[in-house]
Amino acid sequence: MPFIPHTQDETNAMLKAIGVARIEDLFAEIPQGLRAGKAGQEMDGQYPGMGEMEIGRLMRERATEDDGVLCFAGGGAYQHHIPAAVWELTTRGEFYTAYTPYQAEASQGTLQLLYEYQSMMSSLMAMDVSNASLYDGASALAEAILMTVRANRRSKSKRILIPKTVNPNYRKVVHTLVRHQGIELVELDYDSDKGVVDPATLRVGEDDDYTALVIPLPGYFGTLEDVHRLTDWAHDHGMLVIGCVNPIAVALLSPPGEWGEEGADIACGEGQPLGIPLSSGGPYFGFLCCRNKLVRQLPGRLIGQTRDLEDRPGFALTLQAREQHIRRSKATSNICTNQGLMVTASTIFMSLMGTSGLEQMATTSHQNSHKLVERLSAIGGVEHHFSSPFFHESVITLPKPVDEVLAALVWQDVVGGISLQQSFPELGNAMLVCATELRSEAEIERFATALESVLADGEEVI
Amino acid sequence: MPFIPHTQDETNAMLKAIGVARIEDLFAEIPQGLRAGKAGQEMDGQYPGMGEMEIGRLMRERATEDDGVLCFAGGGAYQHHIPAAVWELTTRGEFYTAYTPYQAEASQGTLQLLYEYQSMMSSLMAMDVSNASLYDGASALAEAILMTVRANRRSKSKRILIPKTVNPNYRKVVHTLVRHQGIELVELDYDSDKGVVDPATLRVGEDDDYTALVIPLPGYFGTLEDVHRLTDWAHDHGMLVIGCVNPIAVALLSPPGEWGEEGADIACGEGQPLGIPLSSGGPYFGFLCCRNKLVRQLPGRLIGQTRDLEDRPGFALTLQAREQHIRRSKATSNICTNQGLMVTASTIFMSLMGTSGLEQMATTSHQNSHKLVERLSAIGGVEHHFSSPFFHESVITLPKPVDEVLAALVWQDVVGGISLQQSFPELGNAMLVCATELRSEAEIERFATALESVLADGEEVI
Amino acid sequence: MLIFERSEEGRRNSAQRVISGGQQGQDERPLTGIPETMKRATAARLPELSELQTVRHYTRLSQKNFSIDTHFYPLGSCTMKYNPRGANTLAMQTGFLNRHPAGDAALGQGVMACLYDLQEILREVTGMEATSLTPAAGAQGEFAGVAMIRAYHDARGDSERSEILVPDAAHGTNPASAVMCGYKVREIPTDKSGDVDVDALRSIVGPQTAGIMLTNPSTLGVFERRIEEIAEIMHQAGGLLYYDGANLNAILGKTRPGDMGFDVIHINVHKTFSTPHGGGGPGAGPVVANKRLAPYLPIPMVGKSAEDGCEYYWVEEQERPESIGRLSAWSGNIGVLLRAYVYAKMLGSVGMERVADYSVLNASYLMRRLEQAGFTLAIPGRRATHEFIVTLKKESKDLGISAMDFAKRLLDYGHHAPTTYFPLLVPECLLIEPTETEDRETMDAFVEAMVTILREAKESPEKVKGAPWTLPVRRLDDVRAARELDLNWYNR
Amino acid sequence: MLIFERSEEGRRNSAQRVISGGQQGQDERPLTGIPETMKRATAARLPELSELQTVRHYTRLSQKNFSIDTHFYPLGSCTMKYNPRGANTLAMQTGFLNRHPAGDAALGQGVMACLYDLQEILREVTGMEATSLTPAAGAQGEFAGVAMIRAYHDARGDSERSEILVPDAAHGTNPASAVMCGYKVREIPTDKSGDVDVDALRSIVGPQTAGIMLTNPSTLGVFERRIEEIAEIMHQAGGLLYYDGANLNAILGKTRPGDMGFDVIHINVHKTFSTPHGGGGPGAGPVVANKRLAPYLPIPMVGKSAEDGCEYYWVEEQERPESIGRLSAWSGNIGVLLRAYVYAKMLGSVGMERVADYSVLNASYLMRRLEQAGFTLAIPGRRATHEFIVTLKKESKDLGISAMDFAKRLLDYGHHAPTTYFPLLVPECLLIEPTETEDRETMDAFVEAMVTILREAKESPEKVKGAPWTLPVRRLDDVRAARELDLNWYNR
Ligand SMILES: Cc1ncc(COP(=O)(O)O)c(C=O)c1O
Ligand SMILES: Cc1ncc(COP(=O)(O)O)c(C=O)c1O
Repeated sequence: MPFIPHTQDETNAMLKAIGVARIEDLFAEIPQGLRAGKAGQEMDGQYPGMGEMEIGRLMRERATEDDGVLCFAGGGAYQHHIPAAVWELTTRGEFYTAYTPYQAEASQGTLQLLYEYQSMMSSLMAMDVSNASLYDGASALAEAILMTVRANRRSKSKRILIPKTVNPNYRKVVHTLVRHQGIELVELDYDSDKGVVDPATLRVGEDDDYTALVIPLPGYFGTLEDVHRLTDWAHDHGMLVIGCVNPIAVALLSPPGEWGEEGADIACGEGQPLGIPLSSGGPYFGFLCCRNKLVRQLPGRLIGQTRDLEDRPGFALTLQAREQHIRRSKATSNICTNQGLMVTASTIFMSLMGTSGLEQMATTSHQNSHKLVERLSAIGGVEHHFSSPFFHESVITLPKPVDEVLAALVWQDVVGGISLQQSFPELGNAMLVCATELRSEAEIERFATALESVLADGEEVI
Repeated sequence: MPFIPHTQDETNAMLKAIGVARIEDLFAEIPQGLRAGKAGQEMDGQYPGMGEMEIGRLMRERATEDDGVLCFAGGGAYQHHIPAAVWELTTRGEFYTAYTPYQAEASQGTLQLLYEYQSMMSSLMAMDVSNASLYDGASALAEAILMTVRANRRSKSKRILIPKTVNPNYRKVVHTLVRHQGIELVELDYDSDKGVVDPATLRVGEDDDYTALVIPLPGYFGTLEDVHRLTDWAHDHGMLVIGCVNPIAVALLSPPGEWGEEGADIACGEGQPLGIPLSSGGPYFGFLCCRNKLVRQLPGRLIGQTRDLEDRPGFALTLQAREQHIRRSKATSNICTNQGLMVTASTIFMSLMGTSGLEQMATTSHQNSHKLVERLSAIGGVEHHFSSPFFHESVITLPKPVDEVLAALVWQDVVGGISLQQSFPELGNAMLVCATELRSEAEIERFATALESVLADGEEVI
Repeated sequence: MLIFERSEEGRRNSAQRVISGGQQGQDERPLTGIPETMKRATAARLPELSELQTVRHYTRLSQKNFSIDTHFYPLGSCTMKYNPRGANTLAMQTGFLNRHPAGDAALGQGVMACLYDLQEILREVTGMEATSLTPAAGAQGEFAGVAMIRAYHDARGDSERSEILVPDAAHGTNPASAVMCGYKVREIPTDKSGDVDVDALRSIVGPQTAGIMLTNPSTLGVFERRIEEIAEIMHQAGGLLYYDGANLNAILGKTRPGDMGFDVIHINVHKTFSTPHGGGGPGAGPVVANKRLAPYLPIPMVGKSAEDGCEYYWVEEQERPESIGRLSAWSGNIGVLLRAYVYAKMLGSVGMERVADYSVLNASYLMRRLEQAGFTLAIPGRRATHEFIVTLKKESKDLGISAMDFAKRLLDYGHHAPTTYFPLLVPECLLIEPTETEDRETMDAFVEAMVTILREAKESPEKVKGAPWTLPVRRLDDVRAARELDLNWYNR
Repeated sequence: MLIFERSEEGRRNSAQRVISGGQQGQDERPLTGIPETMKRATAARLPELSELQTVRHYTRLSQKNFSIDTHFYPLGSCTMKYNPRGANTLAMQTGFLNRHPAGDAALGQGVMACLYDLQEILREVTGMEATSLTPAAGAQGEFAGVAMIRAYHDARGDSERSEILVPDAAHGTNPASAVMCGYKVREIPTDKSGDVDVDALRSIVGPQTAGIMLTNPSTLGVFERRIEEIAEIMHQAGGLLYYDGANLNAILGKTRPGDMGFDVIHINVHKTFSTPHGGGGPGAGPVVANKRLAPYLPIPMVGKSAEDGCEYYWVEEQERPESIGRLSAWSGNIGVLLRAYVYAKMLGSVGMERVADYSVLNASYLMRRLEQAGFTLAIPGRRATHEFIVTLKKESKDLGISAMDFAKRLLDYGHHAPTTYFPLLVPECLLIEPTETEDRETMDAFVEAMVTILREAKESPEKVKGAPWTLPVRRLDDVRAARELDLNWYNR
């Protein structure tokens, strides 16, 4: 019985103390027809337990199977350098096995860390406040949209402007999550040359009422939207502005709080680049920041600094009346368990990197991606697609179907990028590529050579 | 400047407080001729520092180079199952970055753990006391021998009987370490059929004076010495008895404390099998246990339970007058830094396995090694060499030179065993093989098949 | 001390620089083509520390936490059992950590094999038809389940159904999730013995009813005995049954939601499958559905094909056109699911039943001991399941010592407090869940602490009201926290 | 509570069983051919616990430690600087951990490349000819070095030399190691300014002198200014110079033992190269020798060949017939050496010099501040190196407060105590070494604590004499520990 401490003697003594003869008797209230016997018989697929040694062998084989791959994909998940200290500290039992810090006095470690996180993330976004995490970037965007619907009293429409340069998966998630609340998502087209929101789509009629505008930075194509103009335009038309940004990018680029005259109202996005491994897509965490005036609409946990009985500073969950465990059906969101441990990692990551370290990471990723695009564009038939400046990923087009090229690169253990054939068929054989600070020149060269051979060889790609 | 916190402002302020203008001035007492300038000029091989990201890349490449090897070697280092909790706990900063527990009150964690280790190890060896570790099994044997020379007042000879079935590397280390103290090592031959000490060599003349007898269990060939008879014989002749044993083996086999009428006087050996990874040979740790009467001759640290000012129990280093920092040139040994963290791992390992877990590990290793030897002996020309019972390794002979066979197995990423051609040329093409509980039937089969092909193919082994 | 107070401008942790020694500071044009207006005007203010300062700061912070690895943590509804270290180590192998989610499935067969197996295990143990692992936590699983119920009704053109029923004792996420799916929430009362009031249910159910959300055992810590009758009532009225899997630990391998008549269930793997809570998350909330609801499961799921080469593949919308869609940018909390998988494999089917056996044994023992020590059970006369409720209404009235006071004083005795003030309908309650991985000695020590506190409450109540005394801080002022909002060091 | 008190007979941590579920208990003949008499009569008494119990026990124990990761640790002579986490992670990769030492070198080129590079780095930074990495710690390095000196004399037939000179301030391992090599130890006095008394040395040196063991900076924390003169005296008399590398941190990249005239040196990588002390070890004590002594270095070493395929190989006795031989069963503490290698590579040659710069800056600053605060320096008028000595002789005489009292009271203020009562010749001393990785704020806090304790010593001495007050235990009774020996739970 793995993990169960009871000896037979102890079990017997406990049963005696309870006053029953067998453990089975404790389940007497389960109707007979549903009891183990019956259900058990129906359960096929009985399988023996494994010791840690045995499951270890299996898991090591499987991890080895997936190992050793060279990655040039981004598209919302980025492989950055993570200092070893991040996860050595994060997996300390006291962080790893603690619960949500409801008992503040017994959770000052987690609480102070989360308060520090809120401060760092607010500063990075140039916003007033941050919550303590949501599930991921996509659901954070959905929650941001729900916030604007609650908060924008001037708008009655529940219509949200969302450019096509927002990650298509995010748009899908938002659709799933907000559709039952009468919210309409209106997509904005992009300029086919520049790969940013087409200004022509921005004309709003006299009676048009939109609740909010979402602005991505960088956009899904890696390009930089004209965030200042868009923000001012939206504010002029009574909308709230949601910035959906990459947290490493805004170490260098204008953060949502600085956009236009007044800054965006909400900043959200995917926290993964800040110290979280790729892990096939999760666990990551969504961040969500806003202006002070919106704080009561913010979903998720918030940590406040306060004082104890002896007037010493301390930290506690606060404004809990926003949350489901108090407000129930009227809560700002249904979220309960969030992504606390990822935020722990991310906070330690930001402390280890510091502002200058994060800037350097951003700069180097930017430079490496430019080297990558330059190198790939030198291959015959490969074109750099959009003309706008880009941060650390960009779109190239290939002379062959991207899906086939990517499949051929598998044989060389290379993830070449993300195919846009399904989500943006109008772009042709388009692929999104990225090189963070981790990608050395040698690796870029290895990729380029592999791509050359794949493109050259007719047979290989079928 | 990795790891140095000083900002330029801080440095300046500190220099001012000290009253010097430049850091360089702090080195004014170093004679000019030796100063950085001169010495620096001579230093070729200047190399730039690397960030963790860069060195990480290099080290990951190198680790990958060595990875994925299937191992059937033992010979003093064994690949056993290690529960994940062992090293996750051992590398907690509070264990990992603490110093020797000289300040007892600030080191109760390490001290209590070491006291628990001493208790567990004593119990495993059936001895009265254990020290808190020596460098490795080989130096532990040397220290044990030095102990007997100090302790055996009846013997004046400083002559030690040491069978050839003791690991040949241990014998070499002992030689290096004790030779300057007038100690003579007298080797005992083995029975060429049985692979254990030849009883014929045990005749001691009237005037012969030996200080101690070393008894290995298992012997280097994996075989079981007749420990009871040897112990009684040595005691009858005024010798002290040192058991040099495998700690996993004695979970099943008679531990030194149970040998013969009175038990061995000292037990020592390599602690590596108890939760320490192979790591190319180190860090491991040597254990050393003895009877109460010898405790003041024991080298290395000892932890005792005591009381604090409020009569609460606590732990502290004790009998420090044996050690070099107090007794200096008259100390029992020169050891200072020992293998504390390895003992930490080992203590957690023993707690996680428990007696029954350790017994199961021993039993399974025993059974797997028998399966291995059976399977290999079925290959044409391969013979099982010694007739005595063995624990978890044994000697086989091959129809080809072992060194060539092992070199050929390298191409299949298999460490087939340890060649005895150099240390025991009289055995012919002999190889020591081992299969612990970790080796599955499929792996044994893989090895056997590889060996078959190597033995079959004349070209491959040149 | 806050990390910001340790920060010093100009300090650099250059061990973490990401450009190599030679390159440093050489590039004169760091940003290609980025217009000045797009650059950040004021630098972010992350702390600037040496690596030792950071490591020391967070190591010391960690030590201020209670956690399973350091304390008994009998937090009802949360299943704070041992989180195997092996699961952590095995899930954190580089092969798993470095896999990009957009990478070809051919480069992820290792992880996908685990996920596929886990889908099967969860399907088996719940008695259902199909699993989707994608929800990030229980609440997202609830959303998914209720959205699936809605999709089912919609697909049948049965769109008038506007209400989801929820017991008054339910967890807050249940009504909140139902609302996110556009439903009105209707509470159903609980009878004195802790069961759903079936007569009330009958009178509430109607053509407007889309479904009911239940957890069984309920949040009151008792098994819903009339579950089959409830399922019949619901199904006859055309409503469906949602099972909140938070309490699955109590019945694992003993009885299955699918056999009880539930149509869909979420599983909090951070409870029953022992993945860590991490100070608040992440968890994962796989949803498992019967035949009726399986087509609506969220995507992606992992499929297994007979083709060779690439055995496992992602099942997307093309293959599941009726799916409620996507819940996260990729496929959920895979790192968490790997830990759950390791745990499930270590248990095996027999081990699963043992989880139920011993979690119920422990709770029953603790309940009995506390009852004998004079504490009042919220629902006397019922069997405990994996948890049970003590009410301190009497103590609160007679001695002025609240459940909160008990909770805080327990911290001084080295035990994390049970869940307080939930479920809301039991006054001054402690919801106590020891889990199967605790030993009797620990529970006995807990009883002793409770008895001591009760004595203190009578003899020296200030000791209890002033608690905790031995923690890094004394009792914190929650009112002040909310009134004088201080959420950001840079903006106070 | 001891782990044994938590143990319960019959308990099994079956998660760690090493036979698979199916097999369990099936084999009726568990031991093939092993005679009954060879079987263990009484089972060992390891504790029997659940995994949670073990994890909780050792997690809580760990929290009772001071450590670099939690506290300032200015322990003189020990160089308790930050141990990079990156070094740990990178050294603990499976490729390194699973390599059997007897495996063919062709299967270990990764680790051997690291070791070879490290040999070169250490050779460079000490100004020597060749390195052997095999000694397991400083003391074993000392043994090796002195044994090499002996081998050198023996090889020349110069076998009458019977004495090793050691300063009275030397570390205890120095004389102990010399004795293990069969030498008599002769102490040489230190003059008032902390240097070796060169006149005394001259008068002691003779044909019986085999060598001298020095550390520079010395254990008194000052640089031995007349080192070149000493080297000349020794070499002229036919004796050799051994450098105890414990204090290398202070001169790294600034000046080299080889240039000073030393013949052989050991390096405590657990000091200067920042590998962890681990509560007492393991360390590693590579020896580096000049041309004269290089042939005698202990085996094995790593060689580099021009052949392809297998670049790195083990250099054994065949190739080095004059070697003093083997010091360990394999090749020393390789896992430790890998950490040292990572650290050395992160520093680079410039970073090495910075280590000296800032460790000396910190010590000099702390010394000056303490001096200004009224504490007495053991060797006034000298520059601090990476460490320095405060003597509390006056405080001890005037106030009855010893160095030990100060040390214990410092613990209450959250600082680990400096080294006390070493070197032995300075009464009531504190040997203080802050290291370069500590920040000024921390040192200021230390000064403040020292000043507070001094005030307490005058105003309320019982606070100091009774210290520590805030740790898991009050002051422990060492005398009782030695008198009523209790070394084993089962045998008390
Ligand atoms: C009964 C119950 N339902 C639902 C939930 C919500 O699950 P999660 O926190 O995983 O979102 C919880 C979690 O505490 C719970 O206890
Ligand atoms: C000056 C000096 N020499 C030698 C040593 C011995 O080194 P080790 O502990 O590594 O054996 C020490 C260690 O404390 C020391 O400080």
